[in-house]
Amino acid sequence: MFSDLLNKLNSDTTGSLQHHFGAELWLSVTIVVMLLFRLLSLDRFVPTFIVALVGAAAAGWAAFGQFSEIVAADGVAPLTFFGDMLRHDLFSVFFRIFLALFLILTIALTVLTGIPDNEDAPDFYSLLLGATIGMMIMASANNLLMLFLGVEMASVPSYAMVGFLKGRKPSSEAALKYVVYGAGAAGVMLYGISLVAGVLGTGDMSLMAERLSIVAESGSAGFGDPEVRTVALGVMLVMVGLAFKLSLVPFHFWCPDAFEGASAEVAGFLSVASKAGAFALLVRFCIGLSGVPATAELMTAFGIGLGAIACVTATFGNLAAYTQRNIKRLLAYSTIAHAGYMLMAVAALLVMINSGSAKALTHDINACIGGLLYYLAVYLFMNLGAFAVVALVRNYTFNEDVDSFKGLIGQSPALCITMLVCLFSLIGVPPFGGWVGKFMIFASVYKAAQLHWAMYVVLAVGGLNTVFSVFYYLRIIRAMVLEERPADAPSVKLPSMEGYYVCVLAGMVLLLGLAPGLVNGLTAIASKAGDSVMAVIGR
Amino acid sequence: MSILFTIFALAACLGAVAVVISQSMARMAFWLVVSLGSTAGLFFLADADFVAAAQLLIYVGGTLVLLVFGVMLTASGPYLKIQTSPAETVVAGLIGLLFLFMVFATVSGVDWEGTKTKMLAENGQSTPTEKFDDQSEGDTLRPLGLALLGVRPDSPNSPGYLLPFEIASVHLLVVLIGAAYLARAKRRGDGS
Amino acid sequence: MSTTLAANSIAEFLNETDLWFIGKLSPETALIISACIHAAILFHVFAVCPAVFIWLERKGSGRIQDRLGPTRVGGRFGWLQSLADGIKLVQKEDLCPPVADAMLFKSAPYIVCLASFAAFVVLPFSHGWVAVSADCGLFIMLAILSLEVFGIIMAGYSSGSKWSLFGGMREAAQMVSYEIPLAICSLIPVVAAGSLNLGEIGDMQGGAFWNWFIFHDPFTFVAFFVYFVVATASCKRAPFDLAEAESELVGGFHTEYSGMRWSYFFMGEYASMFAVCGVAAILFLGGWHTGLPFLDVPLAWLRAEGGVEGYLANVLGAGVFASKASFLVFVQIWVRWTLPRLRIDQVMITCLKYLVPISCFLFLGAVIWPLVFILVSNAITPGTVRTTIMEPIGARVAVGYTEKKQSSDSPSSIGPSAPAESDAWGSSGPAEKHSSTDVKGGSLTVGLSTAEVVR
Amino acid sequence: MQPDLTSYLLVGAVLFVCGVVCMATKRNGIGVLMGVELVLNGANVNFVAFSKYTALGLDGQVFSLFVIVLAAAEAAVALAIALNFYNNHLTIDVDRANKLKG
Repeated sequence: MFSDLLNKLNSDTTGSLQHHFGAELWLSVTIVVMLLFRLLSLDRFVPTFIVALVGAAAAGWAAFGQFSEIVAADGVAPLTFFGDMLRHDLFSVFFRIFLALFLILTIALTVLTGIPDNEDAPDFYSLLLGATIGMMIMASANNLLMLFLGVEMASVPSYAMVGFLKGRKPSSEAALKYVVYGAGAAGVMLYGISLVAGVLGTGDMSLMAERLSIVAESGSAGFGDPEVRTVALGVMLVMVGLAFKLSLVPFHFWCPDAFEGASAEVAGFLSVASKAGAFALLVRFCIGLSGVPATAELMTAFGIGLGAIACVTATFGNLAAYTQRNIKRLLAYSTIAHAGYMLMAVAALLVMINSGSAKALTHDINACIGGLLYYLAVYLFMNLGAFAVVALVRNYTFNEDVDSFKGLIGQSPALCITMLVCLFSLIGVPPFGGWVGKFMIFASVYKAAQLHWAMYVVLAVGGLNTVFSVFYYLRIIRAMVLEERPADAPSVKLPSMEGYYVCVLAGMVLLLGLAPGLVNGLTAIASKAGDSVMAVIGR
Repeated sequence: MSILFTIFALAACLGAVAVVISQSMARMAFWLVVSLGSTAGLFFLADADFVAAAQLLIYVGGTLVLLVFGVMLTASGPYLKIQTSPAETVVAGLIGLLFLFMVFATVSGVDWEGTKTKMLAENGQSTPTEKFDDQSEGDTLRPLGLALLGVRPDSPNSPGYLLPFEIASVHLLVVLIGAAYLARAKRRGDGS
Repeated sequence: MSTTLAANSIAEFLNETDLWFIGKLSPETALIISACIHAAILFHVFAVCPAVFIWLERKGSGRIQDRLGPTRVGGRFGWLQSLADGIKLVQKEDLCPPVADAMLFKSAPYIVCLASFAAFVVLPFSHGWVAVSADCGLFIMLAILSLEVFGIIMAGYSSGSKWSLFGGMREAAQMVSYEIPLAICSLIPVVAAGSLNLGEIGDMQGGAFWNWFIFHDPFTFVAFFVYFVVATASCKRAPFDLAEAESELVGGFHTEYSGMRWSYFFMGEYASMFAVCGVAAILFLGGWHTGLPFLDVPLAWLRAEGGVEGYLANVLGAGVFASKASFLVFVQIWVRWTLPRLRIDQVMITCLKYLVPISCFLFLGAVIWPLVFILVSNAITPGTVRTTIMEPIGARVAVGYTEKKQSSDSPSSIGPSAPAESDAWGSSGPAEKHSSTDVKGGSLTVGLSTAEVVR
Repeated sequence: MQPDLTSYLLVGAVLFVCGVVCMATKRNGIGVLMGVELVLNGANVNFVAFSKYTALGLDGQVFSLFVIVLAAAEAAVALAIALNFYNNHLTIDVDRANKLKG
């Protein structure tokens, strides 16, 4: 047994680490290196952000290596590693690249805005990297334990990051609210996990549907069956935790407070990366539960329920954003609304998978997941762009109200144009990246609507919400472009580096909407990633 | 067995109820200790010696001591009291009871024996007695340790837990850094 | 097994005897009665042992300070001084300050006492003489001992006095911090033994004193002394007795206590002193083995044989064990009256900046030691030296597992009555598990056969 | 009460519900955290019971071990945040945390 143990350890570590776990490993190493640098006082010579950037870049490089490996093999069989704990497929690699890219951009932003000073930088970047590792694990989790571990790893450092400006009252208040609600949601989710795992006798997410169909065989395979009822209760409780991470109504209340209290950089990180990880996890969890006839009815109902939540979330987010004066709060409600849009894709996915004719719909299902991924990719640039502008303007005006943006066009055209591009993209106006993503999601919802009428309602609500959202985004635009800058307002003079940075973000948003090659390429990769994550069902 | 179980179960439940209804923070902490300690007793009865000891060592001896420190450090008066309006407590209690009833009604309907047999067949094990036999009950140390290293002699088809074991240490490191940052006072100047 | 006077045998006795007045007992009732008897025995032993240690403390401190110490009560050496103290304490009024949180104030001493005494449940006194032979006995022991801190915080907080609060906070910080090196240091012999079962660890060190784990390798040798320092601190003994610090804190967390409640704290303190010293005796000093080959070998044979002689051998073993542990307690007393007290920041720095890194280093060394040993011996005589020294870590894991498997394959080896409960309270103790011949032929579900592993 | 799976699950459910009620009714931030501990513990009771009585086997115990570890980590950060809040506001009352309103 001892040599068996050694062999297994050896094959697990040397075999899996480089090929499947490189990105996470690089980030872990970077955390330790940052600690060592502080211990040995090396951070006087090498600024910490350089270490963090190098680590993030190495993670991105490792993830890209995995990506090219998979693409070269073209349809390499998705596999599990580390004792079935994680799943290695194009889907998880996509999220690794996504998160690594986002990490690089966020670190660059924090360097430009200088939010962690030199003394606190190692702490801040350790938390940032630690949270990112958690999100990567969320994206590739194949076990309920990894689900919980990933959520915790992503959340707990986030709590600390929200309270990072520890001398400020709003910051500590936001952190307290976030941690209290977050811990509660995690606890409820864990209870749900215990029920699911207990009934199904395994923590393996890819086996859930199969197990459920075996358990339910004796009964009527619907809600009449106590086993199915127990699992449904557990899934509901798990959804509470995930809904909290996704800031879905009615578990959204932390989001505006946390975003307003946190610095804009952290808020940007939470609004993009945390959502991305949670969506990846939600997709994996939902797919793990579907795909067998026994659960079809249950999961279709679940999908429609998600659709209803998506409608309520999007509508609530957009309506509540109207009255906001603080721009971070406004963007928080916008984040809630966008989570609603993206959830529509998941709802459509569930309806399509469980409609019974899975084979015929393979293309549509892949396109559905692909649309979600595309939307997330665009969302990275447009939302980060918006938060970057907020952070940069804050550094000059010391104010985060919408009013502080008045007449920005005369002060710094680069910032103003970036903000315009990002906001128009967030609305979903045609030439920008947001439009493509939104179109893909709505197309999937339309496809799903042909299978179940309820999705027509979702589609209609989604369309209506796009119209709602125009107004509050326009308020910012009006303030920036049309209104006069008050005489006593501090001036915003942007140094060149910051200008380049925001221009890159705006440029990416534009390219993702305009460059056909890029759009097609990314779409193809995204739906291939959808294909790879669906492979669980194709057993 | 059943007497011990009843004692521990009652202590755990009553402790939990007392946590909810007591108004003083320190007493809440005390009842929490009672509840979690009795839970550890339940774990011993459920043949999970190692988990029970971990519960005592980490939860009761570590986390709760931390919480009590928090109570003391944030107390404004000699004994921190918290007022909860009775109406709110009653409403919350009723909803809680409703939920409890729902969970219990759902769970008690499940045919656990049948489920277990089916699942064991699915796991690739023939007899249910193979996993927990009476002689080795409570001696979960070796299989647990091996499971955390990724080897599962007790059930070959089950997953190994090497990755969570290792990655949790990274998590603990990060969390430690974060907690230390939040708790320490900001140093003035650059210290040179 | 039937003659060893441990929990299982009383349970069996009650089980099998047809009592004339109530007939045959049910297995469960028998188990509960025997458990109660054992709890009572344990409790009385450790209610007496603080009394002895308190007398020892007073006598020792008197001698060290060039005084006589107690001389009057109970004859020439003041034997009965502790008894007199106890009677005095019982008579005292049980005070509860009006500002105190009465419920917590009154229950805190019980928590301290309970935590210290409950730890003895897994502490073996001789071969197989243990209330619960748990596989992770050492871990359970440390876990239960760690509960003591909670009672102390409660006592400090609920007294409503700042002296108590300061004392309680200091004490809690100190105990929580010192738990870390304590746990790491006690893991070092565990690495050498490959088991957390205190009974097994004790059994492994028979034969001669060079088999004691303190002489196993240089790291365990150093670890013993580190462990002893840390154990002294975690029992809040001088020079780490900041919690009481009479000169600064009046009496620390127990300032407001009087009478029996006050004495509970002291019983708890002395009981936990004996507990950590007993762990030290088992982990490092050979437990119940005398360390003399001409005594140990026949004794081990007698124990294995059982019968009245085996029982007597076990009594002797318990005596050896108790005297080893008592000697360590005496050293703690000796140190108390010799060294000056540290300041609170010095106490914390000693722990966190020195003892924790040292114990981590020792642990690392103890883990690497066998590997280095193999490399060196392979370099000297390539191919001939097998991995015998790896047995502690690797093979014992496998052997222990196979052992369990085997015993579950043949349930007849354990007493027929109440098989489910026999292990929870069982005292059969581990057989001689670690000879490779025993386990040959044991079937492993995965991997190699045992014979191959042990080879 | 004979120890069987249902009675274990009942204990777990009681702990869970008490924790949720505690989270909902307590004003004190640390009180809410105690509620969280109860909830996590309820889940742990479930895991251990499942590990004894169902096919989950040893996995249940591994789950509960990780839960204990993660709960400790979470409590550390939560407490640091609560202390930080207290330093800024001189209270730990969650209801007083009302600066952030929209």
